[in-house]
Amino acid sequence: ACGGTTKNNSGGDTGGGQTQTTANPNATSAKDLKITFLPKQVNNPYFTVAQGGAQKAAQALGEQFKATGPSDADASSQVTYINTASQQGQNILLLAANDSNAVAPALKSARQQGMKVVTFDSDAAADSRDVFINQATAQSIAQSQVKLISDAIGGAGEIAILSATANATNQNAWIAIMKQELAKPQYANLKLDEIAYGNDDDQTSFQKTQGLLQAHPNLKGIISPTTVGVAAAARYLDSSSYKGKVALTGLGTPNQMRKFLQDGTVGSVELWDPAQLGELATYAAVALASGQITGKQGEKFKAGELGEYTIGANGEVVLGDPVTFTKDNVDKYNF
Amino acid sequence: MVIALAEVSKSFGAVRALREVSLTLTAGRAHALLGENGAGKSTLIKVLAGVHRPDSGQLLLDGAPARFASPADAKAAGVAVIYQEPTLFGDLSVAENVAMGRHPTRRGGMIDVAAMREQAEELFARLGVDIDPRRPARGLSIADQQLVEIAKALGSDARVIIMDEPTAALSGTEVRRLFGVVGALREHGAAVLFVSHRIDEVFELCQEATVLRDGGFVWSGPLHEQTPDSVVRLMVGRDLDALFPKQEVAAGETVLSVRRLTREGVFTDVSFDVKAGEILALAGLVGAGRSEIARAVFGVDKPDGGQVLVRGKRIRAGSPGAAMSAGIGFVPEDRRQQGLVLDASIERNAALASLNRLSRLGFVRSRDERSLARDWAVKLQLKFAHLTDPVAVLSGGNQQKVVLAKWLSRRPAVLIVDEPTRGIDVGTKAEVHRLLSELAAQGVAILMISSELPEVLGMADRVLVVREGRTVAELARAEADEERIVLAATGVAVA
Amino acid sequence: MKRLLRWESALFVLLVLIAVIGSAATGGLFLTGNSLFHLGLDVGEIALIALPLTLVIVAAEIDLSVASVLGLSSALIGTLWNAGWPLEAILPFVLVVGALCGAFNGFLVTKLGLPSLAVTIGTLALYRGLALVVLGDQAVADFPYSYTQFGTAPIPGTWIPYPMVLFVLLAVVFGLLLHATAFGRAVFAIGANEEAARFSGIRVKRTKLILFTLTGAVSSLAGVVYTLRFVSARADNGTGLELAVVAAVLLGGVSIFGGRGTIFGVILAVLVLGGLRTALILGDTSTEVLTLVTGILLLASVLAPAVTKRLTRGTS
Amino acid sequence: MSGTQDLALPERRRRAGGGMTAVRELGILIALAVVVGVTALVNPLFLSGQGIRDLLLNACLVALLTVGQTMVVITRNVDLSVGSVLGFSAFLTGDTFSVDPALAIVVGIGVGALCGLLNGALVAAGKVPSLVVTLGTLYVIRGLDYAWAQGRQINAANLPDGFLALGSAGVLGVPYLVIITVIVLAVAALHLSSYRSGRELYAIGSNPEAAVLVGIPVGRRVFTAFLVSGAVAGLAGVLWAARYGTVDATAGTGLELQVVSAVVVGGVAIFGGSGTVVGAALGALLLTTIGSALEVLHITAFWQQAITGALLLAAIALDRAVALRQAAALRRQSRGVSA
Ligand SMILES: Nc1ncnc2c1ncn2[C@@H]1O[C@H](COP(=O)(O)OP(=O)(O)OP(=O)(O)O)[C@@H](O)[C@H]1O
Ligand SMILES: Nc1ncnc2c1ncn2[C@@H]1O[C@H](COP(=O)(O)OP(=O)(O)OP(=O)(O)O)[C@@H](O)[C@H]1O
Ligand SMILES: [Mg+2]
Ligand SMILES: [Mg+2]
Repeated sequence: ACGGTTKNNSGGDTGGGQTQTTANPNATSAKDLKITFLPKQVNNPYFTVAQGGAQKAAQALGEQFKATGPSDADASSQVTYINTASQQGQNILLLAANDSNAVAPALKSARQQGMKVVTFDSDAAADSRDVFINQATAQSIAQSQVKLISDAIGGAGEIAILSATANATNQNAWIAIMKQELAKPQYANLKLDEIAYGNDDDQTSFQKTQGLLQAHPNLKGIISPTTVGVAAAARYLDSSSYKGKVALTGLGTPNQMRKFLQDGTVGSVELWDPAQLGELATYAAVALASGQITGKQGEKFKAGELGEYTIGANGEVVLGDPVTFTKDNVDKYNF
Repeated sequence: MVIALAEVSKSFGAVRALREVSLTLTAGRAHALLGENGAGKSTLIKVLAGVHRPDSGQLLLDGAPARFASPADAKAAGVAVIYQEPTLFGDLSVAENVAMGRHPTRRGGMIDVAAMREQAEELFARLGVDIDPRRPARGLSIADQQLVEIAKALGSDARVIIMDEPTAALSGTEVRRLFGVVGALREHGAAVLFVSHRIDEVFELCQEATVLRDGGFVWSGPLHEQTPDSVVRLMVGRDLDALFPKQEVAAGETVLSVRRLTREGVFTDVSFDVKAGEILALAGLVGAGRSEIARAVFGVDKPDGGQVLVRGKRIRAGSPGAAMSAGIGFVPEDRRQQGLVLDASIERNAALASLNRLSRLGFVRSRDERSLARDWAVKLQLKFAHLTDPVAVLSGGNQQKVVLAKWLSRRPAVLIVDEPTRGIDVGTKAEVHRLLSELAAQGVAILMISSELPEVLGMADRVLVVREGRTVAELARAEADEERIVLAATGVAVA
Repeated sequence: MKRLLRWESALFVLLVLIAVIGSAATGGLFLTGNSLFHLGLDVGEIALIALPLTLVIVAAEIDLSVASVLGLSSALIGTLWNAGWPLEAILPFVLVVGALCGAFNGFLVTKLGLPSLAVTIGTLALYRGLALVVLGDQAVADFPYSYTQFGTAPIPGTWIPYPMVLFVLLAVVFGLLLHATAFGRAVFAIGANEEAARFSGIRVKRTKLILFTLTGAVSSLAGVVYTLRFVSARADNGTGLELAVVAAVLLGGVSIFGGRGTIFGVILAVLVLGGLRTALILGDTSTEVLTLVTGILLLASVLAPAVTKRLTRGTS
Repeated sequence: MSGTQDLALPERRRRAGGGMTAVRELGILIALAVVVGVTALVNPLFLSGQGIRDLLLNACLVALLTVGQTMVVITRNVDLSVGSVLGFSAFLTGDTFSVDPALAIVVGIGVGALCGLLNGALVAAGKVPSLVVTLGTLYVIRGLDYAWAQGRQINAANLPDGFLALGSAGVLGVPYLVIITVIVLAVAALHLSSYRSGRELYAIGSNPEAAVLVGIPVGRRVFTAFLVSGAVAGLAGVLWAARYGTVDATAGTGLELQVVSAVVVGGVAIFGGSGTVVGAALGALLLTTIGSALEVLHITAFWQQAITGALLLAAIALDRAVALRQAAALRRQSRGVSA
């Protein structure tokens, strides 16, 4: 045959490789490790909070900490920063990946030079990082989001999802499970009309909300499992005649959503504490760098005040269940 | 005295366009500014208009020294100018062009459109022309553009009106109307400065005159002290015949044939032949379509019909490359815009039409490029400092030599020269004429376009007169004289 | 010519300064092989596209659609790969498509006589839109390492990235094309005075058509490099890159009015911008400084000649 | 030059006379009507009160920016820095001056005008090409924005209700945003069509050399055009902050191309001399409406950009074709009549 390199015959040849060592749970925590914190983009308040948590943990452990990153959430813009961290001889990279694949080659070569990579919030290709700190299991997020919207619209009606970018790994995992959830009998009266993508950009999300509402006159509720999206959607509802008629839920920070929760535009949103996410990522990374864990399923490590965590399948660590914010409890939180 | 220049000088790089020229304009009198092409007339006018600031010398307004920092200043001082090249705004309506800078306004400063249109209509009526004030200025014929310019100047109620060859594109009736209007303006106390190459017009309209030659002041005084012949002698500074050393050459076979060439709206059914060793001149008024014919022959414009043949072989229309391969060379009328890449060096310009011959496998052999430029610079007695200097620094005549070098180095069988001596000083002019004459002697077929009748009469073996896009007369050297040509070109007998 | 040389010397001095200060500020990190390798990779696409775009701008035209052609070619790679095409067929195919995109720009500019600024703002949207139509929001990433190593690994035994080899080759080709051939002379003449070029028998339209086509082809080649480098074929790859490329070309001393500029200057400018970026990020300076410096350099590149001209005129 | 000419004139006048731009605007209006009509047939909600409100609101910011851009483009220049100016002004006013909406507007316009002043001074006094200058200031002003923002984001919760109302509330159901845009548009349209300094902008773009000869203060006019463009972008920045409630340092990135596209679709010649602000604003409305319509028609967003691009190309090709036909007709007439 004519042969050539095609999708079907190139196999899993993706290059890179990883050294396997064994964990020593009793090793002491290394000090003065150089930690780089690399969010999706530098001017996203969600990540600013996560950065605060990570920095707190780093100080507690006696490590050096710095944050850097691109000003836009482009797929490719993180690569330079990963390479730079590796050249600077940083020991640890805490990363929320914009594109799980685009960062993979850079991560692999950084790891070959001895850097430990812990992803949080949004994962990179599993073979390119050591551990992924998952904010909550996809299962629990998807289930509770569907339940929240169902409750808000009385269990029947058309709904839509306003997501971030179409290749955001976490979003897609959640959406997939939401679809399974919706197939269950108790949600038989809910109909998912459309999934729109606001690209985690405020203005785009704003206009997509508007588009959704026009395109689906009978829309009853919107789930926006992204902090940027849910805030933009809330603002659009707030300023439009749909306010009070269309329900909205999603993942949102208390500070951004406080106004809308209090004035009734939004009934409830949920989120984990991003500060804890950053904290946990730091503890996991330091444990890795100190040799206490290697990233294998079943290994355990201590995360300060957060307690002890166990590494699950695929090198994933789950932070815990999200908190639901309503107008009654939102004032207790400040992030 | 309204406005005057005292010992004004102005240079453009190496070109000394004006050398200590003085001029005085008086209220109620029309003053003629005379001189050959390139004598400095337009430059002087631009000094009066505030476009150029003199290098030295003084401008006097009502006897007091004044400075025009910009055309706006000159306008404010009551100076209105009709420039040689029309300066219209193609996108704007004719009425607005006439009103530009002094729109009639209503209370609150809003433009009064109706008044603006009426104003234009009234001015056109005074000039006896019928142009729709609402149409855009783009697409007006040269003559109509000139008329709009005149209306513009008339409308400004200026005390000084300067006209740089306003009649060049106009027909007899229009010229007559213009003169009537100028007469009326004079009676109202305006001072008029008038430039024209038509000597009879000058004597008809003006009371006094100033003559320039090569940027220098030659004579100034009341016109009644002069005759047309004496004025021309002042302008030229030498005997006319000596200027045109035309060699008699026996014409050879026909090289260039043009058959029923037509470009819609520009020229129609133009046919002629040029033989080896012959100089055929296209004469006619400015805007008659001569340049357009040359452009179509060379292929920069695509004709709508007809054909061009070289030695009997038809060449592809609309392709300068094809024309060049067939042996045609073309020295265009606008040297700075069409003939040269001003920012590029002398050698680059000289080689620009010969790039194919100078390169091997696409790579230019820069040694050959340089030697081509050097050879022709010597042959044409080019005055230059370095071959790598941009041509922009050369004087007009030397620039024209570079254009000639560019084409002569291709050894063309047919050379088209459009206004080959425009803006060239007298000495160089004679040299260009000698060159053309020599080329003809070597068997080159030459098609020459010139607006200078003496040049046409001195150089041409045959004269073809073009009027409004059609060939209206063909005159052999022996039967060609000024009167016949002007008659054919204007369709009006010279009064 | 003299002025240009002066500008290029200024760029060169700047480059040396960046190298020296960059090394000092980063504890010598800047001039390590590894860092230079990443620098080479980082500037790869901009450097490639800047070459043909230099010729386009010297000819007094502009092409703002280059980054969209890059994106379209990346999207096509992903789609065709998913469709089971072999990469050996995909790569030449997208280069042809890129050339066609460029030729379409050229067609609109030369045959219809439309201004290239407006045309390529239009095709900027059109080609990016087509990229989205072709691949949607997917990202295709399962390319084999035997290919992606060209975008991610250095040439074995050195710190030279493969795309740099491509760039050096093309830089030589475009440098010779612009500065040593009859074609290049024509490009300069067209840019400096299109009418005079036409009156000299230069085939203006054909020349421009070739320039736009070349730009399209090289932009799509940059798309290939980009896709392999990030191992990610996406429709939005390279969004906004056009301004960075134009900035590099202008910073290189190429006149936006045409007729002036050198490939050498543009290469220096690409290195200055890339070096500055690498040094700043290595030194943990925020990107805002880079954005600011890019702008200031651009302003300097146009103001410097204007100011020196005024000064010299004042003295003579 | 005889009696036949007079007979030929009336007809020739009607054909050659102005009205070209009006035709151009009519064309956009028709296109707009078709887009809205077809979409409304499929989904009547598109023409509901809320639907129309959204269409107008979406177009407002771009339309506002086209006003300044048109003035600049008419003079044969271009202002690529508008997106950055908008972003800077949005962050600055949202960050510091949002307490009092009126003060925010004044400060926003002031900041924008300062940026415009920089552009104008460089272009008019430095005599350097505006494309390069404004590409440079695009980066410089964005850099200042980043430096000021320091990674922060302004949320609706940080902004006083009075400020946010500027972006969403209105009088009698007409949003302030629309009112402000219409006022700016009307003032600019009146200035360009009926005031001397406005007409001189057209003259400058139509024939810069002649403009100097006629005594138009070219430098000052061009400078003013950039000043206005900056001020308008500054105003748009304030409104942006009020409308979206969330501002970070990237607000308005890439907006410049959208604005230039709208201006071109709206029939403003990219090389100056012709076009109107109303046409340009309609161009903005058409482009944003097509975006919304595609959404409502369930055409995936992916097509949106491709269609925008194709439309843009069609618009400039059409303009060119009309101009060529007109020129050819005039050429034939002027010769045909006098020959
Ligand atoms: N802007 C300029 N730059 C350089 N040289 C110039 C400029 N303007 C005029 N010249 C030169 O100055 C000299 C005088 O030109 P000018 O236009 O005044 O002549 P003129 O008497 O009006 O001729 P014509 O009868 O052809 O109109 C010429 O040699 C011309 O080439
Ligand atoms: N700039 C222009 N705008 C409009 N029409 C023009 C223009 N230039 C030339 N034409 C048209 O072309 C016709 C022929 O002009 P052309 O330049 O060929 O005349 P010419 O006889 O060579 O005169 P000149 O001495 O000016 O070169 C003019 O009558 C006019 O109708
Ligand atoms: Mg003159
Ligand atoms: Mg002519």
